[in-house]
Amino acid sequence: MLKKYIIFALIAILGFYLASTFKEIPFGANRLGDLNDPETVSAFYLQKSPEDLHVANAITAIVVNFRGFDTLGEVTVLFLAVTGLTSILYRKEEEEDEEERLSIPSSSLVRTGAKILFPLILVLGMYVFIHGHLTPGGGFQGGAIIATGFLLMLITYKTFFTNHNVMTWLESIAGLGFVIAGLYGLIVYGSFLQNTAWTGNLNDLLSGGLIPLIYIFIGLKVGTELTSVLDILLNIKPRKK
Amino acid sequence: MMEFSEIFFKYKDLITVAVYGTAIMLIIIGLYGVLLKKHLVKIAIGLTIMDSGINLLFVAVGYIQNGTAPIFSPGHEGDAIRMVDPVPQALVLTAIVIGFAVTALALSLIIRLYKHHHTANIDQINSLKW
Amino acid sequence: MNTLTIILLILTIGAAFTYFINAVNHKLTAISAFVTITIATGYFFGLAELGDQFKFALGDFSMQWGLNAFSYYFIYIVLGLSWLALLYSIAYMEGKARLGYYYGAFLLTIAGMFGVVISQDFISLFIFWEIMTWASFLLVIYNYYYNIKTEGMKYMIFSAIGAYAMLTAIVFIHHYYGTFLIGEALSKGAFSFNQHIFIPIFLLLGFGIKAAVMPFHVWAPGAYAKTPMSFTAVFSGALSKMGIFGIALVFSTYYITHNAGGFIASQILAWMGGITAVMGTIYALIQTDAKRLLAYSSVAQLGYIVVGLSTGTKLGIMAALYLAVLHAAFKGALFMVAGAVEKQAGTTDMTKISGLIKRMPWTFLVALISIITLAGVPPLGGFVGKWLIYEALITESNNYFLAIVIFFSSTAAFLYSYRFLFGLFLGQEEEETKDVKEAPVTMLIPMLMLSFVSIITGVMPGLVFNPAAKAMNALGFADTNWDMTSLSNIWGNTTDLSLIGIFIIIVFILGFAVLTLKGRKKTKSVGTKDISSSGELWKEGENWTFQQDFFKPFQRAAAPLYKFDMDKIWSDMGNALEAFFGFFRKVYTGNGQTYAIYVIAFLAILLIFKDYIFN
Amino acid sequence: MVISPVHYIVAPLLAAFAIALLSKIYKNAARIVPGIVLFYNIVISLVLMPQVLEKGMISEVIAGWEAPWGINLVLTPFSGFLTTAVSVIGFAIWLYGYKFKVRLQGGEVKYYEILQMMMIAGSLGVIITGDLFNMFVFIEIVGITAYSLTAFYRGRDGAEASFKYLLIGSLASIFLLMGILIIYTQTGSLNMAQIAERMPMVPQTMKVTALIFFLIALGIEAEMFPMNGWAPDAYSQAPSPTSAVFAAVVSVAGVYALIRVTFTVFDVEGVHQYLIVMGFVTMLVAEISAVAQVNLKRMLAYSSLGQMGLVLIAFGIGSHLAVFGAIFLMLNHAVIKALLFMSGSYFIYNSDDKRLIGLNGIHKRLPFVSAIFSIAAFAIIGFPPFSGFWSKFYILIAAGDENMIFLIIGILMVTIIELVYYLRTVARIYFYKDEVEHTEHKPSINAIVAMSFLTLFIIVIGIYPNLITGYLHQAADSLLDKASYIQHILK
Repeated sequence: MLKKYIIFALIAILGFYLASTFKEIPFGANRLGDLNDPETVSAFYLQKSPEDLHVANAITAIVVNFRGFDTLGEVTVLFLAVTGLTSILYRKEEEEDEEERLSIPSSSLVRTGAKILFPLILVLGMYVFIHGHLTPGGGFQGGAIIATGFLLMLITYKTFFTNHNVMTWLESIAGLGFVIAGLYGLIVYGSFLQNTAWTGNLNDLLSGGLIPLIYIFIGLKVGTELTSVLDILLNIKPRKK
Repeated sequence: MMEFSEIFFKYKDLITVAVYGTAIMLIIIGLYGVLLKKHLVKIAIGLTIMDSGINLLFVAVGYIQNGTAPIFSPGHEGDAIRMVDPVPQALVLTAIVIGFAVTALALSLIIRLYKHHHTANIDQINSLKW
Repeated sequence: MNTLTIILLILTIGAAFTYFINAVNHKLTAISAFVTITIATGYFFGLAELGDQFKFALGDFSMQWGLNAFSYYFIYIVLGLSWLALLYSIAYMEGKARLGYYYGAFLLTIAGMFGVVISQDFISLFIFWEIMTWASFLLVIYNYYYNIKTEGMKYMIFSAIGAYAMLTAIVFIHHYYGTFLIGEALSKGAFSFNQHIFIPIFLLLGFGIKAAVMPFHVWAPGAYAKTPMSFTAVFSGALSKMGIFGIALVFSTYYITHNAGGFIASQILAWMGGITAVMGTIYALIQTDAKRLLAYSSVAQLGYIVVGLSTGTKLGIMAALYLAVLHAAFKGALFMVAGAVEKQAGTTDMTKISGLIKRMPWTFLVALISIITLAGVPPLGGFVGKWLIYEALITESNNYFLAIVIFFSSTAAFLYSYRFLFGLFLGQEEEETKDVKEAPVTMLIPMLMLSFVSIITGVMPGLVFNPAAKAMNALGFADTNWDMTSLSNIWGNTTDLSLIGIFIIIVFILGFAVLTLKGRKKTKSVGTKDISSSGELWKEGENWTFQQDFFKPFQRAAAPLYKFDMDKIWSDMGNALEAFFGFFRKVYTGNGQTYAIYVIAFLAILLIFKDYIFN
Repeated sequence: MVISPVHYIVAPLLAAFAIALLSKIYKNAARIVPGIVLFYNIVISLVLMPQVLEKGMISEVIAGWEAPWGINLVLTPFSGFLTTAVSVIGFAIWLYGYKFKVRLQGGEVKYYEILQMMMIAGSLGVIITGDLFNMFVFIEIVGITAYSLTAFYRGRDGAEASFKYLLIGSLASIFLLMGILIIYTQTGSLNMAQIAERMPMVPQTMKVTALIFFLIALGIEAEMFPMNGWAPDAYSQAPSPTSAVFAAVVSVAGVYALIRVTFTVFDVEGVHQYLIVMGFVTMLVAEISAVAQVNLKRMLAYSSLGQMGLVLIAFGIGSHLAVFGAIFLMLNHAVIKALLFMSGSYFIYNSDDKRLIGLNGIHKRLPFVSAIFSIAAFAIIGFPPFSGFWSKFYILIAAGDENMIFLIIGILMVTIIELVYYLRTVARIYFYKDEVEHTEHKPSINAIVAMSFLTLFIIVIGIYPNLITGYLHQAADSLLDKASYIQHILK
């Protein structure tokens, strides 16, 4: 039991030092500085995203453009997670000792509801990522919504299987689309992921140059990847090749 | 009715403690799960909680008193001065997704481990040592 | 291209070529090796000149190889002995397995030794030192192919300790004196004891281990005895001389700067050498295996040389250098004798064979001459060396007690010399060795040539003194006195060695002739098992030869000395360390959670002490 | 299209997304495409290195936003040198592993190759990025691929090792985020150069706290002592080419991240002493643990930890010569340890047993691989004339210049421990009798080519180190010259 107390002590020490550190960081203080002559990145982004990129949602501007490289990495992480999951849970065809995915069948109420909700959820998700540069939300959020739609179907219907072929194609094309959009910037303007010169008007649907396009790719990619993860974890079955 | 800014001003210390405290508590609770719980899934949950704590901390740090979301909605193009710091939010977006990926991998590994060891107690899964 | 580089290239390429040609044809291997060493030796003595230098840069360090009189002196030993040993190997190794491995490693060892001697900067010295060590390691484990744990491991660990001690010293020489060149470091006084005492101490540790000085001699007997005898000749004769080379370099040059603090160091070294000499001798006495006997004797002889060096006087160092050559000659010859006996009779266990004099007369002759040299009996060369050492100890260092110790060791050396000679060659003939034949000519020639060195130095030590004096000049001891055929001491007495030699030889021949003629008829040969058993019944298989318990009384008398077993101390230390390691690695418990706790604990520690660690 | 540093990342990404499609058309695409990509990495390095050496530094911005604002990729002589080394070794490992997974089913090869390639790409990203958060993302890419690859084999222990790795790795990422957060609140920037520039203005307690979080997080990646429990398990359970990548690429990236952060970003006193002490403890504990191992790969893993400890010591000494030696050792360790894992893998493959006993007398069956393993073992101990000697020698000289006699003695004593167990292993290969009959798996020609290439490197550099010392000097200079790094990036 000594171990337990030692661990409590360790956690307490950590908590104490975290608290004393964050005590020095005033909550809610303005750290942006002068927005017209930016010193911090945030101020710069807030200044540039409506002016240069014509993107209303500054976070979208950051995620897709200013720090688009991070996002590319993050999408890659998702992609790799799916790849890794598949390889970890991969089983040879012969060792089939399949349990049923769900022992209790869902009620007809749920089934009908799911059927109705599913397309709506998909549409909502698409709406969220298509309008990512205008309203709160974006590719990740939209993708996550789409994935919940699939999750709903997967847990409602025992027989619902996602088509892996389509998933792979979507995954790959979305990923490739993102990279190629980046390469377009590299080739045309000399900098990877650089936005097009034509960026439209602020708050138009067709604004922000490549940003909405990339966000759509991200949305598709996240949606399919999350669905794949759920699918793999839900039915640990050999993937059909 | 008091304005939010007034409330904020009045209870500034309390709010600070509440927000940071919640985040730090989340980290600590998560750490408790990671270090003391024996069940693999609980450890994974602990990791997720820690992740949430740090994400909350990120967002909290970006907050600006009386701020709005960093979106230039029509008619409020000049509001940049009131907007909260968008960078931590963007970073958190990335961090969340990465956390998701790690959690998914952790769960899949737990499935594998459970199949091989027929237990999810971390103390019994130590065939690799020294 | 420089002569020295070419020789190194010849040796290394020859080594590789020899290794690979073995795959083509076993018979070519030995020839290839011999041709290589012949070319290298010929090339060296033909074309290399004193003062040859080769400078280049590796990394950020300038390196320098060169030939001065001091290194030339050691190259005599290295190349000469190696040439003879490889000639000897042709017949000795015939029909054995892994010839390519053997000859390749042999040539590489020679290249390493050559490189050590010609290095004029510490980096190349270290590099060649390592090459030499590793190549010789390969040869040490040659015979005990499937059991390197014992001897090979011991040799390697001690060598590594020595090499790394040397490396430490080298690093600090660079730090304090800003140079890697040996000459420059010397002129700045890098080796003197009053500046940075650990530099010479670490260097001594490095060289001393190779020279098998007492507390670190543990590797030597096993390694010497278990190596193929053809290589042991070089191992004991030349390779261990690299330690002597280094000690001479460090110590003699230290004495040029003459400072008071060195006295203690010199005393310590002298006593280390003295104790080595005594203990080596005492352990040699109780060996029943001729090879081990010679191995311990080799340790003891190196002790003498160290004593000579430790005096730091002209005479002492001269004696040491002289003994270095002579030791190479007689110990090389003796190991070759042991090898010949092993090859012809199948064993060197002295309790198993005896009376080989009739079967192997030439080998016996070599053994006799070498033993006489070893024991330091006039008129052969050993006498000169011992004389010089006593004289150096008594007249110049006033170290009377050490002289007595050395004298004791020297006397005891008679005992084991006698045992070696008697055990293998004299006494009754064994049944088992009836059909043993004399060793092949190619084995006899090198042995005889080495014996000739022993003989000629006894009569004309000047042959060795001449280059030795030049070598000492190179070290900074100007005007060393020497004479071709005579020894002189400070009281003005001069002894003409050639006269003594001739006289003794005449007496010897006459006495031999008289004894032989007189006793010819009366002797009667009986087998070793055919001895009176004093009323006890002799059982089949029981070994009652003279060789059994040969020096038992002495052994009993010196029993306390035998209790002091350095071997055991070292192995206990090793076991303790291993147990400790086994305990310590349990920090990796295998539990992921524990590792996480480590991380958090470490984080907590850092946070608590952050002001102290990161001020 | 002009070659620029971003190609290091984009090419593998493009390939990774495309492989899934291509392998539907052509089965072997999954094997070949990574090779092309890794080879292209070498081309990038060869094109960029001269420019880096000429200009002193290349900084590329992403999305057209100049350095402090956008993410930027930086190739200094230091990082350029490492990327070159990583590219070459990565390609060699791919070549080695080209036929490695033949016996697995077709589907798995795809995952394996993608993950392996992305692990290398992620490590390259860690090395070339100039942005703290971007570094975090790349570390996570490396992490995810590494967890997956560690658990790649179906056996029971792979998942265990992977889970431990994941547990500790997640802690690392959390602490890394914490450090980034603290730094962000204090400086308002994520760009390393700008943070470095503003660091003097940061309050001391904040600075130190952030540094501690970075030290823990990156210490986990760099395999520092109390945080490296995962490493031996992961190294020993991963497929052998992956172990080679762990040792040669991932650990290099980890150490690079640690050094970049502690040297360039922070300006805290005492971190050098910390590195020396912890490096030495790491080295000592690792080598002590390695002595009694019965599993070859586990032994090699501990040895790897030990070498990393020495690298950290050398960086901790901090003089020009020490940093030089440290970079040299990183290079050597990458090459040699990759080689050891490559050849060791064939031993394991041939002995049906991961334990050392399986090595007895194996040289009769695998003469070439045995020779390579022995050379690599000698090289890593630091036996002249192999390249390992020079790096160790430089480090010792640097330590000597700082008058650290006990450190030198300590390093050399640990080296003796190292010598003992490597010698034992080599002795097993050559001098032990082999009792059992085995089936033979001769190395394939591509593996032989890859291994020969790396062996040649060890020998050539060992005999003539001047071939690379020029680059190394520039690399060491560039790492220590913080002012010009800041100035160059911020213009």
